[in-house]
Amino acid sequence: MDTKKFTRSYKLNLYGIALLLFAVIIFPFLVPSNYFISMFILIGLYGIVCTGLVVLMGHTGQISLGHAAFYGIGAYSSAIVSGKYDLPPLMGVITGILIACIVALLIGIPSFKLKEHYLALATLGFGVIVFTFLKEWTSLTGGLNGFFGIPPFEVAGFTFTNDLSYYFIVWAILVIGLWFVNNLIHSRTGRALKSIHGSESAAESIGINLMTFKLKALIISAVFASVAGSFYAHYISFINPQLFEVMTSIVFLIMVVIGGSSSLWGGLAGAIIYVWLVELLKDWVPLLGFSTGGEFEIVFFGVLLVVLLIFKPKGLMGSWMEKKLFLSQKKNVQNKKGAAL
Amino acid sequence: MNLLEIKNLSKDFGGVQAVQDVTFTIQEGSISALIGPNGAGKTTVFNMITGVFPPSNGTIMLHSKKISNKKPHQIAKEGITRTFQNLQLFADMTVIENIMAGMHLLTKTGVWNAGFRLPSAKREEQYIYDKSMQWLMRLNLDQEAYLPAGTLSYGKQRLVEIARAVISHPKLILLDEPMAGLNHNESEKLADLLLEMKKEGQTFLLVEHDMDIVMRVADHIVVLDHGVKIAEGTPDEIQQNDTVIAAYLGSEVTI
Amino acid sequence: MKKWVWLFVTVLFLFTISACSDSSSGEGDEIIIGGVFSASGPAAPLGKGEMDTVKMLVDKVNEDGGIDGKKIKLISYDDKSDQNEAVLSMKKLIEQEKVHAVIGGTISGNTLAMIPLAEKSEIPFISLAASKQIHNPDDKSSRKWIFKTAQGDDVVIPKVLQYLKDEGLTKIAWLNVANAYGTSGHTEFAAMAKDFGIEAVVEEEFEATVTDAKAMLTRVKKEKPQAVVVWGTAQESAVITKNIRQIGMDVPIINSHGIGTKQFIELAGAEAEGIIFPIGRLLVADQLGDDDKQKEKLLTYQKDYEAEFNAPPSTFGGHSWDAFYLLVEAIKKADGTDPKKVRDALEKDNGGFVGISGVFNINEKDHNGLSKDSLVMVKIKDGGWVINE
Amino acid sequence: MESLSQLMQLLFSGLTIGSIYALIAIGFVITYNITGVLNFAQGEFAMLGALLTISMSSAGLPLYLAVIVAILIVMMVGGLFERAAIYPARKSSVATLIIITIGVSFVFRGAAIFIWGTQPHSLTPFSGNTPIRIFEAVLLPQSLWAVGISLAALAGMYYFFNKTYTGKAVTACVMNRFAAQLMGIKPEKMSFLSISLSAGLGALAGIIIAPISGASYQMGLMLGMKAFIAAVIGGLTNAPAAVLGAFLIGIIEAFSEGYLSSGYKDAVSFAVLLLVLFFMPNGLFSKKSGKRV
Repeated sequence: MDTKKFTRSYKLNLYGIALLLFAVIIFPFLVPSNYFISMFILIGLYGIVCTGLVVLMGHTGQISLGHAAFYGIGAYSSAIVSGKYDLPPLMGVITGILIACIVALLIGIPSFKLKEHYLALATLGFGVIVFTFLKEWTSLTGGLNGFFGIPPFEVAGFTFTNDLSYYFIVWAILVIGLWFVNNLIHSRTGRALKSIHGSESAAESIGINLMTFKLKALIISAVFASVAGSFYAHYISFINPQLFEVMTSIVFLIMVVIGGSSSLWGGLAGAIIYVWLVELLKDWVPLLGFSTGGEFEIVFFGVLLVVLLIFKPKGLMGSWMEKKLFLSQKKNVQNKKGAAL
Repeated sequence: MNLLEIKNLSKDFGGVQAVQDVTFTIQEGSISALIGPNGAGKTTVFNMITGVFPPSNGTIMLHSKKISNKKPHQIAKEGITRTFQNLQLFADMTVIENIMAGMHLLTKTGVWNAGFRLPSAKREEQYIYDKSMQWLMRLNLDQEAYLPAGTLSYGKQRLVEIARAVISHPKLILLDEPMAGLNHNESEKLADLLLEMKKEGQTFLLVEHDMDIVMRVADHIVVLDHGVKIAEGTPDEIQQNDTVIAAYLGSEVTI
Repeated sequence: MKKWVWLFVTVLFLFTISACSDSSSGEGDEIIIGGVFSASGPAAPLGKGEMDTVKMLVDKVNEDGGIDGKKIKLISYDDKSDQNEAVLSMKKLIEQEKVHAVIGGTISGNTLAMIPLAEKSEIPFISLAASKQIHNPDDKSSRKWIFKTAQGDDVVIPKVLQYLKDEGLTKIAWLNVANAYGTSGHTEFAAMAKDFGIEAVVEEEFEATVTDAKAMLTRVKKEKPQAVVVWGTAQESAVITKNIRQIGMDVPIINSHGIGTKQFIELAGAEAEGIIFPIGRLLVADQLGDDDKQKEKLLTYQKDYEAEFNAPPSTFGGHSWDAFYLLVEAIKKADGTDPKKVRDALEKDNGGFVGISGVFNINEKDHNGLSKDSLVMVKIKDGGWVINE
Repeated sequence: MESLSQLMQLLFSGLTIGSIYALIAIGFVITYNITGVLNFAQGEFAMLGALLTISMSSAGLPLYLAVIVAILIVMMVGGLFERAAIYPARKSSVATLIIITIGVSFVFRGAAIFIWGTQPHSLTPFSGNTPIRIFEAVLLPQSLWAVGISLAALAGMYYFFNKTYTGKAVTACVMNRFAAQLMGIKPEKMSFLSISLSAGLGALAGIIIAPISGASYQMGLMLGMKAFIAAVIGGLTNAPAAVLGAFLIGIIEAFSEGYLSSGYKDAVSFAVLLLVLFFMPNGLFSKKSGKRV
């Protein structure tokens, strides 16, 4: 018996990642304007956060309404380490990762005793508390006045000054992240995470320590968010606590849910759809005859969101992947049975 | 040799005595059955053995090592796995993934090795896959290996659940009403399978209502009623035990 | 597999298409001005008026034949008070719409996030937000292309402190809203109070969403200040102001320039009576003496705006009036839209420009050019505003 | 004396705001127990109620009539929301349902900007503005209204759920959905009823607070969040406990504002939420166990 069929979804994802890599490389040559590059830097950053969230939400089944906090921890770690203390930016990124891990442990241990709605509320509360820290610890963060003058990212003597360099590093990280998650979900750890989602009592009965594996998922997603935050800070060079408010966590959740949390691609798809939709509404709403768009964009966005989720409750990629894999395999079985007869 | 020793096991839920002073042992390589009318406390005993909740009193020893008060995943590590009365498959995972997940305790690839797909992780993945596939073929489920487990028939799901419990070479497998929901034919086949695995040295403890099957497969039977052990012995002994008959008659079920 | 290819191709294709179709500009007979305003979101009460003002003025200038025969094309975006939206909008304006200059940045945070883009692309950018960091940053980073038409706290706070000093109110209570507006006011206040001999006997913060601050105010009351300074915008300041009177404090209350709207008077009701605050002359244009340089422009703006939108203009709209006409003047003087020339004209040739917010004296050292004389202290009396000087 | 008056003042402030949270929190509890949905749009009902009342009363309608009409309209909006968004998605995952309610709150907020603009609006107090002084502390008539109405609403709810047939049907649905179905009660109908009822309560809360703090399109979010905390602290399954939780949160906020700093007010409320979730996951006032962990 060979493993060809078993590794099918793994391979499919690998092809997808390779294709994505190709697209990432040729994309800058196709677009006429730098604006798209910067838009895709943001998409890439959101994609990193959401890919991490997919591990936590889609695979492990644990909801988080506080991921902006980890994003913020990464951003402020980089800002403070490289902007305030003039240390190498790479150290800022690493500091962010370390702090995110520690904070994830601290919040995860008590929170993961809770489920569903209560977990959602606990993570929401955690987000508000981290936000308050960023806001009130003015000597370190600059408080609500914001933190500006964050130097560009720099590694091994190369300074990231223009959009294109950020575009490449952000998408490189995203591609590596997708590859990492794809490896992970097709492994012992990934199966352990998925089994927690499937049935906690059954997972325990085969020796899976629920707390340990939930924490692993949270830490992975926290690290992803923190790294994205660090690069956001270096790219924009100005941050303020309001960027990491509850609303940002909700936006991440929206991306993951519309993208489809059960698929590897859900996070990235959600990020693309979200940013794209907001962009399109900005262009389209005025065409419908409304002068200042803001409020209409919000209304349209809300309506689209609700309609989308009513018809595709598992998100776009979720429904699609399910259909694709399930149908093709059912066909296989039928073919074989037919052959046997 | 004694595999599992249960001594003076009791459990009360806020004053309600669910299990009282139950003592019995399980021999290695045997099939034992825990029977009794509804509400006799069988599932409570199961839950105490598997660590779902701790006993109020008494001890559980596995190979003379105390395992009471451990958590479910620690109990699994000690070598006791189980199936559930109401199937607990990972419905969204494929059949083979379900069984592969059962190998959790035999393998050790962590996040780092898995995430970067280091050679050790690859090797282990191949090992897990091969072994799981062997089981699927043995159970005649290899055709369905790549279907989501939730789409299988009830009987097949039951088999997958048992395969998931058995694949990690546990010392003891607890089966909670394995025959529930199966038709006569399926039950007989499953009974054959259990006997076959017993021959290979596997120990089982099952809770079961289908007395024909129990009498056929069990070497040793423990009867509970209202949380108290009322009889213990071979199938023949139990069938002739007056107390057991009375208890079952009282609940209008005949053996 | 096929579907993957499809998906990516489609995505790429659609983006490329919309990119091409959008960048249809670049004809030389148009002056393209970009705008980024917070017309929705928390800063909307400020940004809406700014956006409307610029739109109105562009139409007006175009009706009069444009600048030297060239029509102005305004491309304005609503950043929804969100920093990322602001950055993307700025990017879009510069990279895709190829604007010649940008007006906007309703709030300081968004402006600060957009500044590096303007600096890098060398596009003149006139901000409407208040922070001192916009034109005169602590870290001395370049602000060559950045101008600002709002009075910063470095201008407003001295005005308030001067007033307090003149009135002999030296022991005061300082209360500010817990957001960028409030805290930057506080920073400036803390830095300058001593120079005017003013001491804050108690300093407190309140949330922008405050509904009842009597709890915090009892603590303020205990310190027996001679006056209370409340630094916030209309809604929260109204709550605080009402609460101060309700708990029986009768000392003078000085508010910030953030309350210069009728809403404040409505919200605070009877308690608004007697409140004093610094503000641009727009609010009291009709009370100005005929010798006032600004009077005529103020009244015209008021009349035009009311005719167009059926509501009185705000001082925030005034900032964008100033930004727009400063830019128009600069383009006229630069004889075209070459960014470098426009920038130089903004910096050098706009001395003594009379605008809505005040008389601007922009120069190489000061890209704002407003002094505290651009403000007047105004008192709320009988539900209206009167000059208190 | 002074510290006593401060204490009283803090207590008054806490009770006033607590009573607002209480009304919204009851709505949460009703919605959560009957539909299983954690409704993030709950606070928006308060906003709609307040702004509608302001519009109608400034159009010349007597206040009491404006209040009633506003509540009825919001109840209809709530019912519509249930039919259009909650009912079709009732079988989705927790995250999906949360996002749907968030999507709806976007719609409400956007619509509010469209209708009322972004400026804050004001409503005159129900009965004058002359403060009552007790031990040097100040109590406004509107605060009395707030506490009184929320207690009256609670009493009304109690009567409804325990004495009327429809109310009992709703209660039955909460206790055992399946059994209720067997008895001929339609859970779908109850879901509709409960959400429009919660919407009405939310609207009432918004109307009461409008004279105190003014009303604007963005007032719903924070009110909703705080009411959330209150409901969870109370136990989410029990309306009277949620009301107690609401008063507790109101008082904790007032005290942390009065003795600490108002910058930490929100963080303190959420910290209390976390402590309760971690250490008393069934709520401060609940005896039932096992449902949350």
